[in-house]
Amino acid sequence: MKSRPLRDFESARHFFRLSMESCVSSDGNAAVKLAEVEREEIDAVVVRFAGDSGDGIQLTGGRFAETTAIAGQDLETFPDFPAEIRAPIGTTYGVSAFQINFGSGAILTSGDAPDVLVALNPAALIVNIEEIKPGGLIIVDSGSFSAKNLQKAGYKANPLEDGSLEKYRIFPIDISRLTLEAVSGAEVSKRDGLRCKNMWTLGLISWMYDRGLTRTTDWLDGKFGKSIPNVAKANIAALKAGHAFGETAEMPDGVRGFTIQPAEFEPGVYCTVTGTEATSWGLVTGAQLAGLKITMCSYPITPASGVLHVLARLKSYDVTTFQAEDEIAAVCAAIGASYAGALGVTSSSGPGIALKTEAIGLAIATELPLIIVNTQRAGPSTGMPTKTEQSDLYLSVYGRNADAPLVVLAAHSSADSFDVAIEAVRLATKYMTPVVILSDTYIANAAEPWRVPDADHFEPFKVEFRTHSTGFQPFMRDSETLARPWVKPGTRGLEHRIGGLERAYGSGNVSYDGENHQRMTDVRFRKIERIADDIPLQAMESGADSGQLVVLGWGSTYGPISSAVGHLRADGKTVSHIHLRYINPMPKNLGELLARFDKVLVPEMNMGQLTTMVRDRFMIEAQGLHKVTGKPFRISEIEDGIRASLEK
Amino acid sequence: MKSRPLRDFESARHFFRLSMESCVSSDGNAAVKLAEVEREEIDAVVVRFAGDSGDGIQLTGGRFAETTAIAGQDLETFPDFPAEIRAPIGTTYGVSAFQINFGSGAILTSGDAPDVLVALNPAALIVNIEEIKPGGLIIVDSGSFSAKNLQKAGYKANPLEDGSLEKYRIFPIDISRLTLEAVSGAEVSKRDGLRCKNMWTLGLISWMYDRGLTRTTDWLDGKFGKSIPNVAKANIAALKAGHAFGETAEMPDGVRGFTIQPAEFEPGVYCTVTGTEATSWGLVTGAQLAGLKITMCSYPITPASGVLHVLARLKSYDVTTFQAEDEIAAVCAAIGASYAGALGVTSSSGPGIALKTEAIGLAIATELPLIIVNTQRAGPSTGMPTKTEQSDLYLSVYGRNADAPLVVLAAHSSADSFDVAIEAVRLATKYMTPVVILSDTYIANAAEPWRVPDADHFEPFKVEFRTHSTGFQPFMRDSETLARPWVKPGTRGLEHRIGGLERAYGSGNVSYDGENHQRMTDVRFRKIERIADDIPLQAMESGADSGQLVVLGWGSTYGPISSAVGHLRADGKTVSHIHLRYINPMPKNLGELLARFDKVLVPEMNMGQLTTMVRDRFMIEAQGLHKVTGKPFRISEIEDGIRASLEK
Amino acid sequence: MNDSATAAHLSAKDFTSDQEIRWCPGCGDYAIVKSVRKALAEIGTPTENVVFVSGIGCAARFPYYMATYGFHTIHGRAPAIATGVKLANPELDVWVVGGDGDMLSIGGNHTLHVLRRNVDLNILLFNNEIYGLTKGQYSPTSREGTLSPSTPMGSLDHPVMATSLALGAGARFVARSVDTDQKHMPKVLTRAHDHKGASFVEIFQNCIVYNDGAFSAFGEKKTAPDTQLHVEHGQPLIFGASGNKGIRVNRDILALEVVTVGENGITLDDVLVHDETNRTLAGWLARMEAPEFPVAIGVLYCDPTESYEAAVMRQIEEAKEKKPAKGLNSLLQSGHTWTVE
Amino acid sequence: MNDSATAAHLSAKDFTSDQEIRWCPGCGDYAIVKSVRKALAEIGTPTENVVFVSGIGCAARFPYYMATYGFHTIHGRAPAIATGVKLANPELDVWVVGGDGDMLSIGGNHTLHVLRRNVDLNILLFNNEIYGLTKGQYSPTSREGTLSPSTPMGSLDHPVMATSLALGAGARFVARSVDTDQKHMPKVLTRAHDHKGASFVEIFQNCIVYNDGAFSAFGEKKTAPDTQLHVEHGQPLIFGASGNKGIRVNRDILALEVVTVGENGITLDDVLVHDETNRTLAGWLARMEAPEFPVAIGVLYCDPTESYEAAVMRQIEEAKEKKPAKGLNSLLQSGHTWTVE
Ligand SMILES: Cc1ncc(C[n+]2csc(CCOP(=O)(O)OP(=O)(O)O)c2C)c(N)n1
Ligand SMILES: Cc1ncc(C[n+]2csc(CCOP(=O)(O)OP(=O)(O)O)c2C)c(N)n1
Ligand code: SF4
Ligand code: SF4
Ligand SMILES: [Mg+2]
Ligand SMILES: [Mg+2]
Repeated sequence: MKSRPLRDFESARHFFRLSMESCVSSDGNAAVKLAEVEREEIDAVVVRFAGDSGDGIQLTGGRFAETTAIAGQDLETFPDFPAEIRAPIGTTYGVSAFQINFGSGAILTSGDAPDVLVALNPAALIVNIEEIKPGGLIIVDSGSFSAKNLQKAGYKANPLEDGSLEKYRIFPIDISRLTLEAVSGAEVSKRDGLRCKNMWTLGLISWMYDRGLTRTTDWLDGKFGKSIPNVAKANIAALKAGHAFGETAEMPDGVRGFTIQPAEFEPGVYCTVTGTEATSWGLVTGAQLAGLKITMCSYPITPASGVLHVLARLKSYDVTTFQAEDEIAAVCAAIGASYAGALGVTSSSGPGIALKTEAIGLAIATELPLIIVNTQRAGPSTGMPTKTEQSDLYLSVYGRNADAPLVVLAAHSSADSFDVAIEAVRLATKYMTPVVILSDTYIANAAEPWRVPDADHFEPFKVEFRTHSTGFQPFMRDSETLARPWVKPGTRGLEHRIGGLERAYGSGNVSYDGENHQRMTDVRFRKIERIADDIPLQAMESGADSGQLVVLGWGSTYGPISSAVGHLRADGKTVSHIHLRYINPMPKNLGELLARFDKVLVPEMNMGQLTTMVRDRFMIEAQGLHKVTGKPFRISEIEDGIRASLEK
Repeated sequence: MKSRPLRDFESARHFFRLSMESCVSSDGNAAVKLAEVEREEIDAVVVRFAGDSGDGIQLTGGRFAETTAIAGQDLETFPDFPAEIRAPIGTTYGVSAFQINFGSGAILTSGDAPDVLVALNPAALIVNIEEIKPGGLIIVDSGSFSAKNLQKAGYKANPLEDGSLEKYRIFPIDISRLTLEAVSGAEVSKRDGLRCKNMWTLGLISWMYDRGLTRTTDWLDGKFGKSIPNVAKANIAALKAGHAFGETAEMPDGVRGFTIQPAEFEPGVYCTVTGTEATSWGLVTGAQLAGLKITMCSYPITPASGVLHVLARLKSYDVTTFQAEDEIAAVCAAIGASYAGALGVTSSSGPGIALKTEAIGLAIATELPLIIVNTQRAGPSTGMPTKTEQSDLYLSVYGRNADAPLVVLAAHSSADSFDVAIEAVRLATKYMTPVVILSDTYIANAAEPWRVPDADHFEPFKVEFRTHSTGFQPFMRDSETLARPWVKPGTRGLEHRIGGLERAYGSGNVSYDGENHQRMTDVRFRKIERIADDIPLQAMESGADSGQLVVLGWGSTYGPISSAVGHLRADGKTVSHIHLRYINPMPKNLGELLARFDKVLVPEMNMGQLTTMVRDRFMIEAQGLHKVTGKPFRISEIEDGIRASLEK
Repeated sequence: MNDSATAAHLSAKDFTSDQEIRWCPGCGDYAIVKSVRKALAEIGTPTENVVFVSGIGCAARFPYYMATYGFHTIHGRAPAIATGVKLANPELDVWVVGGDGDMLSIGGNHTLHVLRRNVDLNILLFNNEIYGLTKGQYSPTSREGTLSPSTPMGSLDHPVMATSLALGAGARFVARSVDTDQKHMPKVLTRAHDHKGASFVEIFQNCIVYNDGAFSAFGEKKTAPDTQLHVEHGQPLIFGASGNKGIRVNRDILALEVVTVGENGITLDDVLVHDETNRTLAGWLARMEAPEFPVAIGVLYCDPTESYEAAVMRQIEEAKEKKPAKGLNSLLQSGHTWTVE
Repeated sequence: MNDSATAAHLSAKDFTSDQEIRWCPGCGDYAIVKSVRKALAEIGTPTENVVFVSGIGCAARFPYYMATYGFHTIHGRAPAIATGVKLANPELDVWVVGGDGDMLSIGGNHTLHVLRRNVDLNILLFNNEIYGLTKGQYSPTSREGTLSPSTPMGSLDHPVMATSLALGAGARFVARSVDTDQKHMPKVLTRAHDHKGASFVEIFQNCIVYNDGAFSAFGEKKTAPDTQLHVEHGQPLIFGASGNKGIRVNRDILALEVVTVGENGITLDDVLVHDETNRTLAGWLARMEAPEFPVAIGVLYCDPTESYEAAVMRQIEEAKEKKPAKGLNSLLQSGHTWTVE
């Protein structure tokens, strides 16, 4: 058994883009035999694939993640695209990378420093080398280390030759040449042949980590077999050649095959899932539980567009998608849809969410349900569109004119997005309020295994539209939830008018009365505050519920914080972890819980936004740990932060 | 000498819309003689004029304020327009009111409960009566109390007859008839004649408070004398008739003439000024001190449009105004203007400011100066456009995507807006940053006397545009201010590109480097934080600098807080007052100062926005006192709040 | 959704809400609300299936006065919000009301895209060539030189011509009416309603307070016959108190000109016959300005095609047919799954 | 600001910044940047007096590659920001660059109003009929049925025609070019520059990654003569490899049609002569679509009038003459003042 805590399987998790029937893992077993003799057993490993955007790195990573998942190991991936669509070949800014952390224990992050780097050209090497663990294994395609490519990458001398990489174990292989040799049987051009480099690499890495090839060859056959059979053939040949190379070639010191035991998963059906997919599926599930159709209105923006793309394919599930002319039109159309009785959903990232704020105020004023998915990215302004950050908390909680409270939830991982999306739908429809779901670039793109829940066991929360006219007033409230009734236009006898001018309590008629405004402002606050009675009390993620230090996290810092706290606790430190899903309102016991610790440390990928809220609300001197480099925290950074705080 | 503190004349103050030469008050003196016999001397009084929107109430109030100012009394006015442009005659929502508080001591608010109400129709009576001081004097135009008007106002019976107004001293006069009689000599229609009711009323009130009429008759002559002489004649006749009525008619018990001593003002040239005017003039002054032209780009919105209107008339002062197609275009054009080397200014109110947030982020990212005037109004959403509120503090400080700090200043009164506007220009240009000026409906519209400062004594802060190319880098910073250089396009040799993608420290070239992003985010924060070194330490507004309780205010709560604290201190309570101009960054000593008090009470016309900031920043358990009725605090409400807090 | 049983009984009063109207006395909006109620009574869609969506402005207060469903939203966004309403429930009769500031200034982009997409909305632009609610600033339709609080020396921008812009954006139904014309407006409104797709109706509306008489060049009852041209499909473009003025094409300069039938050998045959499916003609009519030309009133252009929300629904039906949903579990298991036992 | 001393020496290289271009290999934007540099060298405004303002998108990266002043702003807002630049300093040569998403979707309203106001900006729309930077969603100019990540079953909205819309908005200069046409584009750009007022240039640009071949119907070198119509003021609208095809007006249906000179008795006289001041003709030319018609390339419309910022400056000068500023003290004392002694 592993020393690290088992993953909490209560939170729903899950899958991939291409459809495939469910099946029992069998693929890995075949390979195990071959390697039995000399393989070393390890617990976990972090591998990063890197190359030119045109090298098919994301595909390689995705395929490897799939076979890893099927081999029963836990995993977490981190795709890191360049901002450019297709940067010129060989440039540093055109480098694409895919990192995967997998193992037999619970894997909660995509890993700090990779143990293994596969670099398909000099640019990929220079961009990634700094982050590799000292002593790590660097596999490079020496065939791509031409003078021209070295120069494009900014190397003065060939690093494979000048000793500058001494800290690492370098394994140069002329992958270009070996690939071309391997594909010579298939009738492909040199260019197409070289494109199979990624498959050769996948073959080699598959051998290293004890994976069979069948699943990938099947996939290649399925994808290209019919339309371009020679391409399928070439890819398969390269894949097999890479694998064979592992088995037959003489390996340098320390390079060998490894085995990793399957992780302990609860029984069930699994798939790997990104945050984008989980969010989309969660919204569909939530809507069905509420008995509503979805009208999803959005405007493309990186890294938020994915939700629009996924939902656009789910028309059969009563989902209408609408690509509007801009973000304002998108949120407005979503509000119009909610007004008409559908579930209005909109999504964007920081710059687009900023544009939506005025309209969100309208949804608050008219008390209509609305889901706003914010996939955060680095800013301010355009910032770094493909990089992650958690810096829209202020915008979500405070970013509107006047006193305008709404609900803010944060997903802590790809799979967790599913549950959060369902909860968002529940709260939005029950309380007639906009709900912001905070995700981020990392969560949107990272994949992890998810135990697919059985939808039949979900508790439905069907919306009851108001239909009877006796005593009807559009702003009369449910005494428990303080929600106003939701009426579908088309309902006879309930014709009424709503709007953004202040409305009289009850009748909803325009009112400039001062006392009424006070009353309405108060009730808008209380309605949201009261939701605290309808959400779970804050539980400890790990550790005792009082003590020296608690790490308070939210969103995608979940992985690194969990791991860091786990390590330090294993190390004997008395550290606890609380992870916040409900940003507004906060769980009722949170203040009291935090107060039981001497210190509260809040790691955030921003300059201290949750810290502000916690200090204000609970008068607890929470300390921030800030990182805004566009990259997730490393476990070690959190560990260092905790240690420093403990020592202070 | 008065017991209340003298007004702080250090803060610049000042004027009116229509141009008029400077002159020494002489007008009031004439009247004094007539009244010498029987006038009662009083310290201060609050009068509210109310009538139909068509009754010319704002004009009456404005004229009365002017003669009051010229009579040397201190004053504060509060115009309260209906939201409708011209509501149907006689309706309650068509009632327009103008309140003036004037006296021989320092007048800091427009007054809590009026001592005198002039109601020109039943609707004006029913809408305003609740707020009148018990025992207050109610002058009504009994001629307008027709069955139809009573019904429109919602009266079941005539309140002048049914004893329902027992609490007050009612003085019904058939002003309609008396006015018609008075104007019979001028050849005007009955309709135009009735329109002179307001002048009749002004005549009567002028008599009551010892004002001469010359200034108003001159003004009427100037305004209508040439174009429509009969209208001028009618108005003057009505005015005189009202005045004569006071002198000759038998007055009911307690109604008599009053005298009020002039207030003690420091020597100087004075005028009355609204916040709208003071802000506009402050911007022009600031720009001239900086040696810049203004490009002011805006989109109309109540109550913010005034600044655009005033500046549109100041073209000769190197002011270009641009009414854009929407608020986004407005702020963007202002940013473009700043980029081109002018002072870009934009203005709006809540809903419009919300729309500008994305673009403000661009100004923060590209570090360009920009002034954003936010005249706050009641929300959320459209809310109550003509009513005051202070609820855009969150929006100003936190309302942008990502970590995006900027400077936020708040004006505390109409006259103070002038100084705040100058300071905004100084900070924006010195630190290359957007600056938000927070005003509100009350400040924008209220008028108060202002000692016109001598512009020759202002310290210039001339902008030095970068012109030499040696070592030029667009994002290299001044070591003291951390500001980047400001370059005018058109400058030879300094051609460069800037943008919203993250920029490399120094060169400003696009950079996706993580460490650079951290560094740039840090420096953006430090630049704003450092401004705390360049602003005055927070001074006490009144009271000791430590003790039992301090009232911390910002913005237009200045008047009621000052008065309330003054009263309670006179009452022997140990209460102090701090009023914040610099919302972000806050003065360096603020936390320490607040910590010296047992209790910190923060009255705000919102649900606790500054309270949040203070609690977060200083870990001081500040308590909010919230009022969101669209109306300013009454002095008594603040007094009650302080008392309650002291007793807790 | 036309429920004929009730339709027969609907009167303008059925469309009148209990809210007191708050426009200035004498405002042209009063006449419009009257016409709209009348038209709706004639159209006969039951009140519960009618929705009025508006932005902000004097005009945008409109929904409060209709006893239907109504949504008074935010400045400029009514077309976008109405799009959402229609996407969520294509069965509703959705009307969009706004002023020239609301729909052509801040809301210009939404107006443009809703027309381009051809969402089945009935869009009523109350054009008073001024910002009424914010007290009289000039608007995108104000004439050059308009004196207003924000342009004390006169406005400098060239006004936008609403119908011309709508045609440029690809609108398939473009019409005009005048607030004072109680007879004509209901007819145009009924045509707008009957057109499936975006119907754009510009209504010249007098703002008595801030822009009184803006349309006096053609909007006054007595001069109307000589200054307005009521266009009707298939009918010659004839106007004038004596019915002898006509419009014909000057083929040399590719433009319209006014002719007098019976003078200089001009006969009725020379006069252009209105063809509301002709875009070029519509463009010409839209750009005719007083005093040189009569102002064209009526349906300038009408050339229907499938509406946007109808196409959206069609595509959803197709999707459901081709890949019917098989329940949530099938969705959640549609990826690469594996089983741990 | 044309400094003729230096002008003579400017070359395309002088307009080339040190930043490495980051478009996809094969992107049509490469050809455009080349043409623009060439045109600017010919125009000869010194680099320091040229400003490029752009929004966000692949196209909007443009300013980085020009050795002039440049401002890469936010999505859709370049026309508004450029308006501010021009108001603050009318002496600058201001160019606005954006994609079809940037300028017609989110930025549609600013584009429309900047054209209406006639601000002296040179506006270059790189129309690739797709959202490049966000990875290939359909745009407002995409053809109906476009398959994209957000429209997996095909897009449903009717595309907007950029030049048609510009004309509807009141643009006074409307032109077209094609990325591949290195000879033609600099000429059009020079004309755009010379036009005082808003110049709107649509450039068909191939996005090799997400919409390759979108313009192959007329944008390919070999078929260009038969599929493009190069319009020139005062010249007959003739095209075709053999130079015998022409455009004439069908006066019955008030529309254009293609004719062959020498066939059916058609002579050169029947062919329409281009008049770039004729709005109607411009509208017709803008709407000619392949394959039925050749696509019109060149200056479709040019009818100058005073530009907005010039009028603004004129008004300011007038104000200064009539009511000259007399210093701050005079401003501050311009209200009703009184003196306390
Ligand atoms: C976001 C926003 N910007 C500005 C305003 C202020 N505003 C309200 S109505 C209006 C324009 C009114 O003009 P128009 O649309 O022509 O309508 P009208 O009043 O003339 O009927 C403006 C600018 C607002 N409410 N919201
Ligand atoms: C406010 C905002 N919304 C959305 C985006 C995302 N975005 C960036 S570029 C773009 C569209 C790109 O298309 P286009 O303007 O046609 O330029 P192209 O890339 O095709 O040259 C979008 C939607 C953004 N950056 N900012
Ligand atoms: S301001 Fe003008 S448009 Fe508005 S209600 Fe009054 S008259 Fe009508
Ligand atoms: S995505 Fe298309 S438009 Fe963008 S750079 Fe690549 S080829 Fe050009
Ligand atoms: Mg209007
Ligand atoms: Mg594009």
